[in-house]
Formats: sequence, C-alpha cells, structure tokens
Amino acid sequence: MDAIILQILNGLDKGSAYALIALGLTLIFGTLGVVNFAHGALFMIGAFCAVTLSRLFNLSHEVEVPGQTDFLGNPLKKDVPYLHDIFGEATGSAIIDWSVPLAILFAIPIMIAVGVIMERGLIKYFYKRPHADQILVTFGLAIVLQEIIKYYYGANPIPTPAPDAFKGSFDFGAMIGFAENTIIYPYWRLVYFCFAAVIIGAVFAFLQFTTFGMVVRAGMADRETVGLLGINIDKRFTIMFGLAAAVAGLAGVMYVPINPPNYHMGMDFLVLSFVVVVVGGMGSLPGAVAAGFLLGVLESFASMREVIDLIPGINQVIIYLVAIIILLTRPRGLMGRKGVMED
Amino acid sequence: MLGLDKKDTTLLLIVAVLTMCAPFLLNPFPEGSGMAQFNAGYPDLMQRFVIFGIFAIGFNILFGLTGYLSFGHAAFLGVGSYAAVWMFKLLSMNVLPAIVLAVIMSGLFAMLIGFISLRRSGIYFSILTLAFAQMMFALAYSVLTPITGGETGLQLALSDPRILGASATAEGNIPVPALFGLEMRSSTVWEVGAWKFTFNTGYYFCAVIMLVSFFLAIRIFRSPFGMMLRAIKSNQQRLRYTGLNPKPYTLAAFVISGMYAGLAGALMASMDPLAGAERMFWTASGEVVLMTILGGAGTLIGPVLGAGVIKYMENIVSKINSDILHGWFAFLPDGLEDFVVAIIYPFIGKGWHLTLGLMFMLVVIFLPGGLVEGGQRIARAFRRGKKNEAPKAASTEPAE
Amino acid sequence: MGILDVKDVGKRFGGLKALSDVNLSVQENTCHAIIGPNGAGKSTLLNCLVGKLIPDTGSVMFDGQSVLGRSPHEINQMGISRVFQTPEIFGDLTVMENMMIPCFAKRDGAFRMHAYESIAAERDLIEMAEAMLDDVNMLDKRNMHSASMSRGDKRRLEMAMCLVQNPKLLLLDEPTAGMARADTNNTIDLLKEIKDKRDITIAIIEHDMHVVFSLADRITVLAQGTPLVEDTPENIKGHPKVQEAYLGESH
Amino acid sequence: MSKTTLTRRGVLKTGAVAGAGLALPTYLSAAGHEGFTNAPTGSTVTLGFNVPQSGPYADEGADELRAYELAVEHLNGEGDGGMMNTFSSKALQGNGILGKKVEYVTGDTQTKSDAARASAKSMIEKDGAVMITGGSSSGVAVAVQALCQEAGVIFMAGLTHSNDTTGKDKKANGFRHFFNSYMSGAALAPILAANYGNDRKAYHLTADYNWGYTTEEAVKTSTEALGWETVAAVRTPLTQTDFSSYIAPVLQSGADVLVLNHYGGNMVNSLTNAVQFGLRDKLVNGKNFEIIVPLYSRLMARGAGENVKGIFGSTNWHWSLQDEGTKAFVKSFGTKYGFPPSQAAHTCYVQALLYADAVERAGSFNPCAVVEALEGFEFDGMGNGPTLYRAEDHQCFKDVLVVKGKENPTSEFDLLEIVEVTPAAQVTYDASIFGGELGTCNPGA
Repeated sequence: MDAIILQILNGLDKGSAYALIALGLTLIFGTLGVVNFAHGALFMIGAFCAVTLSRLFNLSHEVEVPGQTDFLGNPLKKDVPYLHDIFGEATGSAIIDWSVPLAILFAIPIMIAVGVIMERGLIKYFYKRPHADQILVTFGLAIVLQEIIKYYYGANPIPTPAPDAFKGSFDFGAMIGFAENTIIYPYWRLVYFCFAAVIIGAVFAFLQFTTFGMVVRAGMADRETVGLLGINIDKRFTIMFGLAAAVAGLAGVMYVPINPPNYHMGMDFLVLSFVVVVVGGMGSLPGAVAAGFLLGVLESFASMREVIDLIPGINQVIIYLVAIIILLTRPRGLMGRKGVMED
Repeated sequence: MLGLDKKDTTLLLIVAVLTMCAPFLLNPFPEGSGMAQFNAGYPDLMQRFVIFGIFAIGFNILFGLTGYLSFGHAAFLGVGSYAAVWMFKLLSMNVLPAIVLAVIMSGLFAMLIGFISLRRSGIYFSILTLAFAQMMFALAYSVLTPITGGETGLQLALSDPRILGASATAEGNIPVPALFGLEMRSSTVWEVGAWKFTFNTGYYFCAVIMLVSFFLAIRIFRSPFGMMLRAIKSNQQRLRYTGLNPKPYTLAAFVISGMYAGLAGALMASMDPLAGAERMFWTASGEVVLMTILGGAGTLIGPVLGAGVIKYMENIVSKINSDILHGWFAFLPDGLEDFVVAIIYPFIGKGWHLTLGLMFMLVVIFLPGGLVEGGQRIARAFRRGKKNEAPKAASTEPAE
Repeated sequence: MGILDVKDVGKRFGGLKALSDVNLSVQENTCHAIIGPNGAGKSTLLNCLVGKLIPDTGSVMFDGQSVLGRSPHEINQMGISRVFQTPEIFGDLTVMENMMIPCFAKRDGAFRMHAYESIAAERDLIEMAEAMLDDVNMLDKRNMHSASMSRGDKRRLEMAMCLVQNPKLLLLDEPTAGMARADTNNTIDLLKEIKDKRDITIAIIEHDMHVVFSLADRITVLAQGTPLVEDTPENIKGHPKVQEAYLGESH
Repeated sequence: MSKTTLTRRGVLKTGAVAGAGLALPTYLSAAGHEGFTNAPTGSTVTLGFNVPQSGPYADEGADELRAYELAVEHLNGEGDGGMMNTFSSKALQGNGILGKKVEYVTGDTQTKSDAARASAKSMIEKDGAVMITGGSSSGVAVAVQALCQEAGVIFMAGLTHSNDTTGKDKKANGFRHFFNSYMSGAALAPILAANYGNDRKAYHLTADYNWGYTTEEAVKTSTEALGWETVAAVRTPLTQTDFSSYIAPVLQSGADVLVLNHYGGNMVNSLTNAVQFGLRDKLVNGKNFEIIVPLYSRLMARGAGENVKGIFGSTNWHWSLQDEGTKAFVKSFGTKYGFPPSQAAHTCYVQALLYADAVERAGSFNPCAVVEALEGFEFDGMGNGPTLYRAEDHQCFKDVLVVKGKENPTSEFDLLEIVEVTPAAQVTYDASIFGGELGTCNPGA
C-alpha cells in the first residue's frame, strides 16, 4: 500500500512536468494547427533562463586567498560575487540562494518575447504549409537554439540548486500513519507539483473566463467560422504562442533544481511530450493534462522492482506501450476531437 | 527503355552515370590541396550516400506518395542490420543470403507494425510508428542484449559458428563480407597526377542495388499502384467510394518501404558488419524524414539528394577543425585571419549541427519543394534566359 | 421488386430518432428522387445505402444482395456509385488520372498489386476514360490539375468518374447544391443525357424542386425520418402532405 | 521525331565515355605497397582523433581533443614536453614519430557506434590515418576497435570502462589504458568496508546496458565478498532523465547503501535525485545512509554540483596526484588551457604518447610491430605509477584511485579528493575470466 502511494506521488510529480510541456504544445497544436518540434527547445531555454540568472547573480571579482595555491602553484584566487559587495554578504547570499524562484520573473518576459518573435518571424508563414514542412522548419529551429545554448554553456549539465529552504525531503508516510521512511518526498518536488497545478489552473481559467479565451476556444473548435466573424485571429494566435512559450519556459525554470539542465534536455522531452499530447487527444487541453499525469503515474509503477521482475524491460517501454493501447482503443486519444490532424 | 518513358529514362540514366562516376565526381580536388577536405570520394561515405539514398527512396514511397508520415522507419533499418549480421554469424559471409533474409525480416516487421499502425491516420499514425520504433530501440539496447549485442552492438566474433564458411581466416582474423569471394572492402586506387580516385567493390555493389531500387521506385511511381497511393494522399473518401480499399494499398506501401529500409540496413551491415541499436532511435527515424523533405517529398530524385546532403554535412563538415581553418586562411593578415576563423568556426567541426539546422530552415522557408524545387527554379531561370519568346506551357506540368 | 429495396430501416443517434420505418423501392432504369426538408433524414438514409452508416433495424437489398455491414468500396464494387454534395475528386491528380482510377477499380477490383505495370500500357482503359471524358466535353482538360478547375467542371468530372464504372445505380447527393442557375441547368442537361443514353438507375437526393421535377420518374418525400408519400412527380406536386411538410419547415 | 534521335545519340555518347573510363585498368595501382594499411610515405604521419563533439559527452570529448593537441605538440618537439620528460621509456625524441612530423585529423563520434565507425572509417579511408584513438563510451570503443581490427590500424581506446573492451570484445589491434569495472569494484570494496563496515545492505541502480551490467557485477561481487548483502539491483533505461521513481523505494527496501552504476548524464541526474530525496540524511539500521558512484568523472561531478560531497567512487587518474608525471602533465595542460585536465584528457594523452613510443621502439608503423612493442610493455612516469600493458588482453594494469567528493572545494575543478591509491596487484585479475579472443594482429592491405 505504501509503495503504491509512493509511486502515485512520484507519478504525479513526473506527470506535472509532462503535463506542463504538453499543455503548451497542445495550445499551439490546437489553436494554430502547427506541429512545433521546437517546443522542447522552449522548455530548455526556460531552464537556461534560470541558469543565466543564477550566473548573473554570481558575477564575481577575484580576491586572493593568502596562504593557499591553485593547481599550478599560483596564489589561489577566490570569487566574490558583486552582490555581496552591493547588499552585504547575508542578503547577497540569500538572493543568490533564491535565484531559481526569482528566475520565474526573469523568464516570463523573455519567454513571451521568444514566443512572439518565433511566431511573427517564422511560424506565421507556415500555417498553411503541410505538416511536414512545419516539422522540418521547427526541427531546424530547435537544433539552432540548442546549438547556440551549447556554444555558450557547454554540453555538460549545470547544477543550479533550489533555495536551501527547499532542500531535502519530508516524511509523508509518517504523517499519514505509515512506518518511518516508507514514503518520503522532496520539498522541491512538492513545490513543482503545486506550481504546475497553479499554472495549469491559470491557463484553464484564462481560457474559460476571459473573452480572449472564449475566442481562442471557439477558434480551436472551428477556426474558419471565427475567422469569418471578423475577429483578428492573427493577433490572438501570436499571443497564444507567447503564452505557450511562457508555459514551457516556466516548466523549464522550475525543473532546473530537479535535474541539472543541459542543452539537449528539450530533445529528451520532445518525443515524450508529443506522445502525451497525442494520447491526450489532439486539440484537447484537459486531455493533454490528463495524459501527462496518467503516463507519469504509469511510468512510476513500471519502474517498481516487483513489476520489472515480473515483466523484464517493462520500464523501458511502458509509455509507448500505453500510447499504442490507448490509440488503438480510443482512436483519437483520451479526449481528442474528430478531424484534427488526421489527414 | 525498360518500360519507362523518355523523361524517366533520362533521369535514370543521369543517376546511373552519376553513381558510376561518383569516385571522380566526389573527389574534384587534388590530394593534399586545401580543398581536399571537401572531397567525399572515399568508400565509406560513398557507400553511405547510396545506402541512405535507398532508405530515403523507400521512405518516399510511403510518405511521398500516400502522405502517411512514419516516424519509426529506422526500426526496419535496424531489423535489417541485425538480420544480416546474424546471417554472417551463422550462415555465411556471402552478402546475398544476408540481404535476402534482412529484406524478408524487415518486411515481416513492417507487415505487423503497419497492420496495427495503419488503423489510424495523420499524427496518430505517426505516433504509433514512433512508439513501436522506440520500444524496439529500448529493448534492443537493454533486455534483448543477448540477441542484439545491446550497447556495443551486434558484431562478428572469432568464435562464430559459420555453417558455410570458416570461423576465422588463415591469419586468425574474422572473415569479411563478400559476394562470392569478391570482398566488399577491396578497393583499387587510381592515381592521376595529384588526384586519387578510389574504386571500391562495396560501393559499386551498393550503387548497382541503388540503381535497381531507384528503377523499381520509378516503376512504382508510374504504375497504377503508385497512382492509387497518390489518390490516397489526395482523397481517401473518394477512393473508397470508387470501389478501392485504401488499407491494403497503404499497407503494401508501408511494407515495400519497410523492405527498402531493411535492404539499406543489410547493405550497411554488409559494408561494415556491425549492427547497433542507435540505428533505431527516433533521431534516426527523424533523419530519413528530414532527408526526404529536404530533398523534396514525392519527387523521384529528391530523397536521394537529401540523403546525400545530410550525410555530407555529417561526415565532411563535422571533420573541419580550427587547425584546418587556420590553414585555409593563413594567407590573411594575422588579426583578420583570427577574425575570419572566429566567425566561421561555430558553424563547422563540432558546430556542424548548427549549420544543418540553419540549412533545414533556409531550405524549407525559401524552397518549399525541397532541393528539387531549387534545381527546377535554376533550370527555369536558364530556360527563360535562353528563349524568352517560348510559351510558358512547361510551367504547368506537375513537378517531378 | 426494385433494384434497390429498403425495408423497415431505422437509425438512432443517441436519443435522436433519425430514421424509422423507411420503406423504399427503386425500380431499374428509373430516376428516383428523395426529397424532404432539412433534417428529414435524407443524408442519413443515403449513408445507410453506401456503407458509411449501418442502420439499427431493417434491411437494404441491392440487386438481390444485402449491403448492410459492407464497407463503401465493397458496395461500390456491387455497382453503386456515389456523387457527393461537394464534388469529391482527387485534387492533386490530373483529370485523366482521376478518370483512370475508377477504370482500374472497375476492372481490377478493390485491390491489386499492380506496382510494376505501367499506366501508359493500359490502352483499353485509357480509351475508355477518354471516351467518357469526351462524353462530358472535358477531353481538352485531360492534363489539367483537377484542383484548379471550376466547381462545375469538378462536378462533371466526378459524374464522369462514377459513370465510367458503368454503375447499376448512381446515387446523387444534392448534385446542384450551391450551384449558380446556369451550372444547375447544365447539370440537369447532363443528367438527362445520361439517363437517356444509358441503362442506368439513378437515385437522387435533392432540395431544388426544379431539378427534381425535371429528372425524377418517381419521388419519395421524407419527413422526420419517415417516408411521407411516394408517387410520380405530377401527383407529388399537388399533394397536401408534401406542402404541409415543406410549409412546416419554413416556420 | 528529330528530338528522339537526338536523345538516343546523347545516350550512346554517354555510354561510350563510361566505357572508356572502365577500359583503363592498366593505370590503376593497388594501395598499401608497404604491406600494411595507410603506411606513411611522406614526411608526415596522420593520427585520427575520434572524440564526441556533439551529444551529451561533447565537453568530455573537447577535453580529450585538448589533450591530443597537447600530445601532438609534445611529440613534434614543441611546448615543454610534458610527460615525455618523465616517461620511463626514452625512445621519443621530440622530432615527431620515426622522424615524421605528427599531423592529425578529428572526427565526431556523437557517442553512437554507427557515427563513430563512420568517422573512423573516413579517417582511415580518406585521410590515411595509421592509428585511431579517443572515445567516451564503451559502446563506441568496442565498435571502433572492431573496425580498426578489420581495417588493419591500431586503436588506442580513450575513456571506456566496460570489462568488455579488453574482455569479451578484445581485439589484437586494440589497446586500453583506462581501467575497467572489475578494477573499480576491487579497489572500492576494501575502502567501503573500512569506512562503512562489513555489515551493509546495498541497493543497486544500474544503467540498463552492457557497461552497467559489468559494473554492477563487479561491485556486487567484490562487496559481497567482504560481507555486504545486495538487497536489490534495478535496471534503469538509458534514456531516463528523472530517477525519482527508482530512488523513492530504496529506503523501504531496508537498504542502507545506494550504489549508482550510472555514468554521464544518468549519473548526474540519479545522484541529484538521490540527494534530493534526502537519502543521505537518513539513518537506516542504525547506520548513516550512504551513496556510492563506482565510476567518477570530474567533468560529470561538476554537473552534480554540491551533491557529490563525501561520496565515494573510483577514478583512473586525478590531477591532484603528486607524482612527477602528473605534475608535468598538469603543468603543461594547465599552462596551455588555464584549467587542469580531466581523467579522459589524461588517458588520451598517455595513449597517444604510448603509441608513438611503441612505434619508435618497433622502428615501424606496421600495426603488428606496434602490437609486439606494446604487449607486455612496462613503463612508469605517466601518472599512474608502474604500469603494465598486459599481452593477453591489451589492458593496462596500474594503481586505481579511490576518491571522495570534497567537502570544501577551493575551485570548480577541485571537486574530488584522493582517499586511497589501490595498488595494481590488488586489482589484477586473470586474463581469461571475461572470455573473448584476442585474435591475431591485422596489418591490413
């Protein structure tokens, strides 16, 4: 029982990352009808926003440490961040410590700008082009973005920890009456889960309760008619793209303390997020979220020792296996609509 | 000729001449010159050009004609490679049985995966094929290690129990793949002045197979079957109400293109007897999609061009390092040399991916029909320049 | 017994009764029109005839065989060709290729692996297709990209594609919907010509009374999923029930 | 009508040209008249450096490449000579190899066996490389080694840690300086027992591919021999990025040690996740919970940041060693590039020098002569103490370093501290235990 609760928790957490990425992807799919292979790259850029901010905070000048030498025998120099000089050591350290949450504020305008530039500068010319062309151009863009990041940040993962207050884990099992150490859960993952829930809720609320959202939803259902109503769809599409980019970027920012980011993290998530979106059903936001959580939980269960012993290799294929089964039993995924991307 | 019309015959002949003369055409720069870096006329790369050409031609039969975008075609390439290497291990180093088994095996896999995946269309179909291929990759890399060799790949060993043929050569080495004694790796080198041209048995073997594949692809394109496939892409509903069943047609196209992939895999194994699981990773499937679109999906020659360009980038551009760059620009004054090198450096060598990505974007933005469209535009510009007075009837012809 | 016999056909969509107790018999070599107000179930009925939908109850017999449970291509192979409300053609193909596909379907059946043969070698089929194109005055457009033609031409092409198969029954689903008057008249002329020249049975679903009364030998009026009345055009014209059904629609 | 004739004539003409081309075999000359592949003929010799330049190991590859460039400098008599001054064999003169200036070509393995073989082949076929070296994974090493065996050139493996490279998949033309899984296990176990006691319950997370299997096996066997119990061993997919669902059940199992048989990105993520779950703050069975990473790499440790502190592992070499060889190498590398070399850089540098030295001593580039010179070769002064290139499996036997993540690093390079230098004798094993056949050297054409 405790093992099952444990994996459900893990799955929800994994799922929240999948759901966030898939949410942005399906916004673009559903509203714009564009297959965006650069979506993973947006996630990655978000993560590197956090890295960049943390680096900015850590901008330092060198101070010689008396009595110690570096590997070549020269006097050892220690880096002192400028923030320490400006705010004093305590406040300076605290700001550096909180660089990841602060990066959210930093990332939102950047991601929206990236999204808008991408849409206005490139994607807009591809609405009427075949999906194959969209794939090629966005894949090319993803490679370019990735290589630029690699050029400046290298290929290795870059550790960017969470604030000290959120390090470590708490014993969830003990709280609900299980034995000690049976269900432990890291603080930051709880933060991530809540964060994802808030973002998902906000996106839904935005689409549900604003006029803008209404038009967009109508556009997802029937683009031509909305276009005929004389509503400026173009502008709204641009905003949607910015929004999707921001969602992907924020997912990336907050993911940084969970796993150190590297330049190809977007590609690692890309295939998975497409699977999630399709399993959820093309053009369905709730579908994407549900599929994200479902696949996260199933993946967690498949990684249990008992399950692997029973079916060797199941943890390698579970996501794809589930995707195949769902697509064969439910032709349009969990909540897909007819006629979206079926040609 | 061979049941082709004039235009197709010309195309086939051009391709034949190009492939047969590839050792010359791809080595235009004299050995030792600064430009020799751009020579691609060495056996391995020439083999890759034609093998990936075959892969892309086959993929185009499915994607270019029916519009079904498979994102898992590399799985069949992998199956073909594994089957071929197992034939080398167990039966004989002759490439023919290996190729035959590989084509059959990949055909069977394609039949099974196609039968299931073709129950859906559009992006759902793409994801189904992707899922199958990823499952095959993951299993081949891990739990199926005894069959596939896992991480290190399936390779020949001195202890292989080869039924027809020796386990080891007289010198104690592993025998190499051959066609009735004609070793695939054997080459003759022809030195003309500063030029060096390599004629490799394996390359010519692959090239002949590629020409046959290309010829068959032309026949398929021009056949009633090919027309039905294009009709499927155009309007499945009408096709059904015209009394035709699209399912067996798409499945047949899927299996044919899977067999082409298997053939390519077998040839890869024949040129270099190793089969690795990475061959089935989704990026490998993506690569053939990109080759096809880059060259021009639905055209005959496009996929081959696309395959050539991508493989050229991967093998030539990636090998240019900063030393070579400095060598090229040594004639410039020092400061300027460093500046020029600094500008170019991010795009070559380890930055070759960047160039590739930029090229994808530029081609698809400016040449929506792929490289073939680029060629057509150039040709049209020439034609227009030549005879301005000629009526513009030619431009209404469908693109091929 | 007609060539097409519809018996007691009923179809529900959830709680909505789309068709009930439909009985209909189309006689060989006649033109039978099915008319009715919007939502009367005309399209549902048609879809039940061609295999797109399977009725919940009843039977549909064509030429002595049941069509129920068969897929569209099988039903076509039995001899039913269908023309759609908006012309369905192979837009990416040339006019001639559009014509060749039904020719192959007629001769080779639902599937044949003719991957190595050349289309150019099929002289018989090419002649057949050309003759049909000539019949509809489209021979000069044979190499045109069919998507780039006018709607009227597309309609004619679609009819030609159906007719070249020599179907026993031609189903027309509002063939003049959305057409200008001149195009409509052309279509009527074309259909009349077809009717006169060939031994063919036509079932037509139509909204436009002008079309119906120019072509039909018999008319069935459908209202709320049930046949109201079936008679000759002359009798239908003044039939009170029909007027009621159509007046009812306008309110 | 006239058009047709024109075409036909055109075709005939082309055919005639093609025919003429094929009718000139007398001008053709067979390659390799020296009796082996790519025998250097001019005043230069070309070496092929095949390292990952794209993909997750690109930084490691870049460091390898730096080391090779440094080695080439030293071999050609430029720079300060580095380890050539401390190397016990004095055959190298600083005038290239056998008087031929050393040139090199580079290629991108992408850490994929196919791509690695393609780039190695192009070096052999196009650039005339007489030796291929480099790489950052065992899959690539095994694949390229087999290729070199077939082509008749020498392969000097870069970073490859699987037992298979010089075990099951060993080849006569291939040599490995780097240590392997078995040695890691053998070196680590006594230190672990000394620090954590003999009564421990270990939980293994293992990368689900060949290298993972051999490492898991090695660590398991050697720790079990000292009294540890293995509670479970779970395989994780290569493509896994989030290891939470594998880490979370560890505590429940009653284990008090977690062994992460992961490398590269897998290692960074699994270690980060394990620390995130607070495993190291836990007390299980009355003991502190511990984490072990059998194969450490400083470059990768950097990716895991603070999480490596206090975690045991093994490594082939570390720049903080104090022997003369290491000091000389670190000095020349550090002077040139501004930071200390990684273990990957070290092994690559040493391999390049060892090859050059073997050629000098053999007096020939012939692979078979080189193999003979390297087999059973004993040397010192290369940073690892006295070392033997064993003839039976072409594996180097030398001391293995047991290291620990440093608590108070002074710089971003100073992440590991050496806990113990396990003597070579303790990690030596019988050459036959992993099977495989070396075969005979192949000089190629």
